[in-house]
Amino acid sequence: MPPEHAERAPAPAGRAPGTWWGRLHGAGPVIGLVLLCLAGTALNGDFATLDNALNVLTRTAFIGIIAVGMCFVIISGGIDLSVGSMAALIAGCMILVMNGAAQAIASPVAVVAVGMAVALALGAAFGLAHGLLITKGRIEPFIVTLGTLGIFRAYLTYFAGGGAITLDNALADLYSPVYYGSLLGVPIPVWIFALVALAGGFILNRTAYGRYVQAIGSNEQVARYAAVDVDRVKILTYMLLGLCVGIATLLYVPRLGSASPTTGLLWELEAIAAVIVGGTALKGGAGSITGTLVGAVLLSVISNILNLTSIISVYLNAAVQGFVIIVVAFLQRGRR
Amino acid sequence: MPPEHAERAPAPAGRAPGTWWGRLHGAGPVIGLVLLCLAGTALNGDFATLDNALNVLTRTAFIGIIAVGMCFVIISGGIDLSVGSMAALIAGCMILVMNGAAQAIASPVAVVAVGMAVALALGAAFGLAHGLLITKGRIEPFIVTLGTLGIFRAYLTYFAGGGAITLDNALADLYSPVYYGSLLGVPIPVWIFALVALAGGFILNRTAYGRYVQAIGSNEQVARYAAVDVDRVKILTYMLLGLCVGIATLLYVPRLGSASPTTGLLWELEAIAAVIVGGTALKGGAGSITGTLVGAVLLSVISNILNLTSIISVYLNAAVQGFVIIVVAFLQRGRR
Amino acid sequence: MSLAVEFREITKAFGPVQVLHGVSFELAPGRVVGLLGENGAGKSTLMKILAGYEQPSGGSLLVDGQPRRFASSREAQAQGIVLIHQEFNLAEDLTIAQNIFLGHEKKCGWRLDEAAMERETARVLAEVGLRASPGTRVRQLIVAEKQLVEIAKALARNARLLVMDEPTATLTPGETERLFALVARLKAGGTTIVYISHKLDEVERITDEVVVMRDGRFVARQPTAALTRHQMANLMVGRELSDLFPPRQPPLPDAPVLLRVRDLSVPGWAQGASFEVRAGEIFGFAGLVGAGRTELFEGLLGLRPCRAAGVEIAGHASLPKSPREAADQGLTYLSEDRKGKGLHVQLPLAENLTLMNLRAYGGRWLQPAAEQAALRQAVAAFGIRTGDLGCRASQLSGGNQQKLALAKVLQPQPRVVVLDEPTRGVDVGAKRDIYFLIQRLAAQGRAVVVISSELPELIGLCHRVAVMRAGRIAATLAQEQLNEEELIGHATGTR
Amino acid sequence: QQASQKQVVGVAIPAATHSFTAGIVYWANQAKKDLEKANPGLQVIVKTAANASEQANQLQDLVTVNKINALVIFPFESAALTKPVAQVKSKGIYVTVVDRGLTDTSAQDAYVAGDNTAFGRIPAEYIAKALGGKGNIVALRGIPTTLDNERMEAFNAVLKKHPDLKLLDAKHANWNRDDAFKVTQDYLTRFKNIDAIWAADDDMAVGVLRAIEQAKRNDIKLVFGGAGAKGMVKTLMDGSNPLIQANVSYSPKFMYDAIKLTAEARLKGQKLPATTIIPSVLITKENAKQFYFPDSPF
Ligand SMILES: Nc1ncnc2c1ncn2[C@@H]1O[C@H](COP(=O)(O)OP(=O)(O)OP(=O)(O)O)[C@@H](O)[C@H]1O
Ligand SMILES: Nc1ncnc2c1ncn2[C@@H]1O[C@H](COP(=O)(O)OP(=O)(O)OP(=O)(O)O)[C@@H](O)[C@H]1O
Ligand SMILES: O[C@@H]1[C@@H](O)[C@H](O)OC[C@H]1O
Ligand SMILES: [Mg+2]
Ligand SMILES: [Mg+2]
Repeated sequence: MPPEHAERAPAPAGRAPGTWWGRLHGAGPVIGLVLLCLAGTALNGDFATLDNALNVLTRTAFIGIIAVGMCFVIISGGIDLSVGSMAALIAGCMILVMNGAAQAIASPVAVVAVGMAVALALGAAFGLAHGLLITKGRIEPFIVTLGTLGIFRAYLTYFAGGGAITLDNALADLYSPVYYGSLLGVPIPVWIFALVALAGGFILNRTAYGRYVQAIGSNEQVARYAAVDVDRVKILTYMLLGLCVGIATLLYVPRLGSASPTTGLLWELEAIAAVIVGGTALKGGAGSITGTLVGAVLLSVISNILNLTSIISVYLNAAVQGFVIIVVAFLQRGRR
Repeated sequence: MPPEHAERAPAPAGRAPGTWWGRLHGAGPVIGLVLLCLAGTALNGDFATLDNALNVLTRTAFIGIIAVGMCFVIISGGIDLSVGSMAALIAGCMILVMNGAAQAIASPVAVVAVGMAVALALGAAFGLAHGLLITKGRIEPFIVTLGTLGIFRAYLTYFAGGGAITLDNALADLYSPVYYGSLLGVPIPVWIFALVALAGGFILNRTAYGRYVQAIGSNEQVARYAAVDVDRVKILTYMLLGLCVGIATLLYVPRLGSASPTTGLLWELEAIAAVIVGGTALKGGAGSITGTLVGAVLLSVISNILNLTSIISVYLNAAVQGFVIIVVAFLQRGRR
Repeated sequence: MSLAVEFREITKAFGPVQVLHGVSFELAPGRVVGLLGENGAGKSTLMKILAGYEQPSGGSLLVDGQPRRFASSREAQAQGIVLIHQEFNLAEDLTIAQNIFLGHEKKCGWRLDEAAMERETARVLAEVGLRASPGTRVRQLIVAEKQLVEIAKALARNARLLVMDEPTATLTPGETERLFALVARLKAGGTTIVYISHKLDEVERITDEVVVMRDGRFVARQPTAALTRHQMANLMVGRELSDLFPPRQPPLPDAPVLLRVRDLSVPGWAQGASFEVRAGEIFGFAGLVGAGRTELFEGLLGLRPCRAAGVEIAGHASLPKSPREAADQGLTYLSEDRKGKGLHVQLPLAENLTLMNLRAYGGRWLQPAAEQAALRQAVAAFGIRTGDLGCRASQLSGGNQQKLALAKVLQPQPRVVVLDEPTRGVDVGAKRDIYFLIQRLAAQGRAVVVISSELPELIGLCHRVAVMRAGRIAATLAQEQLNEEELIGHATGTR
Repeated sequence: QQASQKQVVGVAIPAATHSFTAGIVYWANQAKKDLEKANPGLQVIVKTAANASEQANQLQDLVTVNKINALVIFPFESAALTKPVAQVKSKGIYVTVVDRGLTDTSAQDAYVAGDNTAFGRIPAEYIAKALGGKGNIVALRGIPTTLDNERMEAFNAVLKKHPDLKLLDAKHANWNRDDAFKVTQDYLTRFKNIDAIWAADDDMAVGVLRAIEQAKRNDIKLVFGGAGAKGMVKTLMDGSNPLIQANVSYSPKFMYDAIKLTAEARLKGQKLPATTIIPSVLITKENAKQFYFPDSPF
């Protein structure tokens, strides 16, 4: 990952960035993660095994990939509440298309490829729609994506007739290595997650587009005067997020093989939380992909540890997660 | 309601404010509401009856009251995701306290009074906790309230053993007029809603505190330079919202006499949506209570109309809501 | 009732950067003191300490002989010390009246006394000469109007000591005159005034004595009458300054027209503007505040709705729809509103500098090393003073921010460049550098448009000047017709 | 070698988000308590999940870290959990599925379930009889799911046989009291003559009753809930509300039975019958006592 300029968040007044103090605060989420891992190991020796670590990383992949896209949107000063519903609708459409194509196309590999293409195309198209409504329609991103949150899920429910859309068995078997397979001992989803994060980091910090995203989030007016094509950059940002949702769905479908009205519920909160816990400010302007990554892993480690132990009432799981999120955010509070 | 200065939105560049064009845009949500009501009447004659109108207003009361508090928080540049969970926890605690007090205190009226006091005190206390974490702890409001969203609901579930906490029958009968009763033909919740909105409008536009809320949301640094006690104002804002949640709960409990883990689910989205549909920008600085009111009513009218007709698949209700929200927002897009 | 203030060995450090190195001097009560110094000399910082916005790292502050330490601006204002900021401090979503009384609201009981506040606002607005209703939202004001609101805000505080940090940087002669009358009235009423400005003619006219600072240190204190402008400038920069303006080289007779505008109208602001600027030409725009110069060019850049009979930029015959298109055609624009439109104050210097020209810093991937090199070059070429190349733009002094903004719009090597108040808040030394730079730009065959409220600047620099009045170009004057009476005459319509 | 004989039973269930699932959680914990007390070599680990992927994660963790030998799962969702459960079974772990069946039955060893068809059929038959085969009905459905569809289909199938019984509308109130209150209010505004309301879950019936009470409507003769929540069973026993005349059983106690059967069979090295259906039966005033569990949250 290239060194992240975007990470240089406004330092606390009167403190120059790059001092040990600034660096320590920048490391907030990492410290949180390390502490949490120590706690996990103390609570259950099996926490620190390679298998468990890979399990956690694999399941972080969905949210993590979406969070990378969300990071761009938030840095640009936007928000997308619809990602969970969008993932569900994409999963549903993808399965319907694959089941349909299986009749027409002989090669099952081709069918899966068609399904994947559909997922990515839909993601980009939904992102484009968001971007257009927000820039050309001049509607608050919160409203646009709150609206599509309902719309996407309703259409999935409609297509599924209230039930679930399920992938044909033969296809499911063919497709499943995409989630369950490994390469050099590392599960495929972890590879993809890593690639997406790396690409995200590069785009954010090493391309003109990434710079524009930060500039727009920092002050849209100034960016416009500086000849940045604000609308185009914003639209691309939502499309990028849509693509990430599409990629995440590619991994989701082979895992659970179906889509239903509850698929992806509250993923938006998780993805946004990963970004913000990772040290990006909700108001935009600056943020980091590494932080987002750490944030996403941190959130799944919390629930992993809760699964591995039974020290507190099952009813209170959500409370523990809440406390940990607040504490981690507190550790890096100076960065605001 | 006092005339709302905060409402006078920035007119498009180069145009003096107060032209018919500016006024038209300011009226976006009202126009949306009127159109919707016309559509409702066309679809079902019963829509335009007094009874139905009172039903809708009565059920809007919860969200509406919370939205008034939320309006302050959003204008000040903050956000509160926890209000739904907070309402549920307050309802649960209130019922537990009342059931407990019924053993100790003879007068049932006194018991209900104690319950009400507990609800308001809890609301204010939770708001205080939010305010302190956000200002003194310097944690993003999004994170703090995402954390407490989980915490509040987890504790309610814990207290309820996962089920429902139900108010004793005798108390429920005594308390129920607070929701079901009327004064001069208008249901009590509507009166309370109106009072809260009036008070909210007055505080926002006619007191120094309200002015500071707007100033902080517009530019926190400027407010600080003007010697506004930013932390105190912010804390008060979250407390005000907490109080509103407490008041909403006072009305909620007599309705069904119970609280369960599903109580208040997604109220936060509804309350925020009411504020934003009402023309307040998510980034803060300016907004209006009247708009919020209209936004809240508009949202309940949509689902009321959907219930009164069966022209589209039940699965698509959420899609219709989504479309309407986006369209209304589009009508007033010039206000940004 | 006048206040006497004494600084004793005041020091101030921002992190590792030492900004004030033990400054000591006195402000005599009831006088108008000019505070001079190069960009980054520490003038604003010292005044912020006086007015309670910053805390000193060391030394002491005496007010009427008593040692004081103001923890907030409120405490300073309680003593009657009021600062008009160099950078605006206005909440854009609030109205003028609401801004003026922010933190000092008048109340009757619980309620705000809006009527009284609006009355008082109307009074101070009249005093500074701003014709706007107290209920106007600040967002709708232009830069100069915001400056007047800042001044009005200070008036509403009944100051005993008033610090004005470059109040006229964005004002045109008319407003400036009114401000001077105001200063005289305040002085007569016993108010002590500190006047920070890089416009030495103003300093000469209205101050009783001057204090000069250099590199965070006190340098000199002299009665104004004892100094010439030239001497002031030399004291500021610490060396002998020669001619302010470069010799003019007329554009070649066959130089192509790089910017041709026919009948451009920006509804509500400007009507039927036509002009041409040739390669190698420096073309000035004069006018009073509100004449519509800024808006004319914002329209040309696609930032405001507008129409035109014809626009040609470096051979491209089309009206740009956005600054992006304009830049692609070879035209860039420096905004007069540094903080709101010019710079990303929260971003580091390099990222500001290269934003308009990222293509030059890497094909597919950006090259941070190249960006840093460009920053070092710009810092040297434009004389940007900063302790740390990695700092954010907000940490630069006002004048140094201006230099950075100028460097930024020149990055894409535009064929046509429009500079709106290019020397706003820049010290004399740096001003001279900028004039020479503009001359060099022209000599390289670019077309340069300079919008300025400083008449000497237009007169000393331009080949031709268009004067705008009420949205129309009232006259276009050739170099030999340029003098103050002529320009003011056309601007006010008395000629 | 003692250790290898230790039985670890993993229990994966949905989190308590409404009364019914609260009952599931309650009975699972009850089973854990009773079984661990009775069998010292037995450990029962209960995990609750808020959504399908969380449940899939928990299955992984139960296998990888907790090293379970048997799994009892109430799938959050049928289709989505099929693959993850198959993975568990492929590791040689004995799998009992409860209620929401998998789409591929080869992924399970045993299946214990309530009867959703009866859950929809019984109220329809009861209403038809009570109204003499003639009248207007409105229905409130649960969260859109396969199981809700099954119930609705069974209900409709019965109505087909009674041409004079009219189902005016069926809207989703998501097994939620508040939604049910609003939907019912609007039904009452819209339809001036309703004879019976089917609220396909007792949580929704609570909201329905309040809305009727508020509107002071007396055309409605019957409100039929479902699943036998303790409050409703109590009302039935006491005869305290004339609108509530019957219910249909669908007790979360089958969770307890499923865990108990699985654990005991595994301790003895036996298998369960492939399918155990816990019948849904009509509850009336007469047999209500059998279905009343005052300690359960449901
Ligand atoms: N918040 C800050 N953090 C770090 N350095 C700062 C900060 N504010 C000012 N400085 C530095 O302090 C020095 C003095 O700045 P100051 O604004 O006082 O200059 P000035 O004399 O007002 O200049 P100008 O004429 O350009 O307004 C500058 O070098 C500036 O970079
Ligand atoms: N609707 C309108 N129609 C015509 N004139 C208007 C209208 N609204 C405002 N004005 C005038 O136009 C002025 C706007 O000034 P503008 O920003 O165009 O000046 P400028 O020449 O760019 O200023 P500067 O000389 O400071 O750069 C206002 O002060 C006002 O007098
Ligand atoms: O939660 C559901 C419950 O409420 C319904 O009545 O029966 C099936 C369950 O899954
Ligand atoms: Mg300065
Ligand atoms: Mg201008």
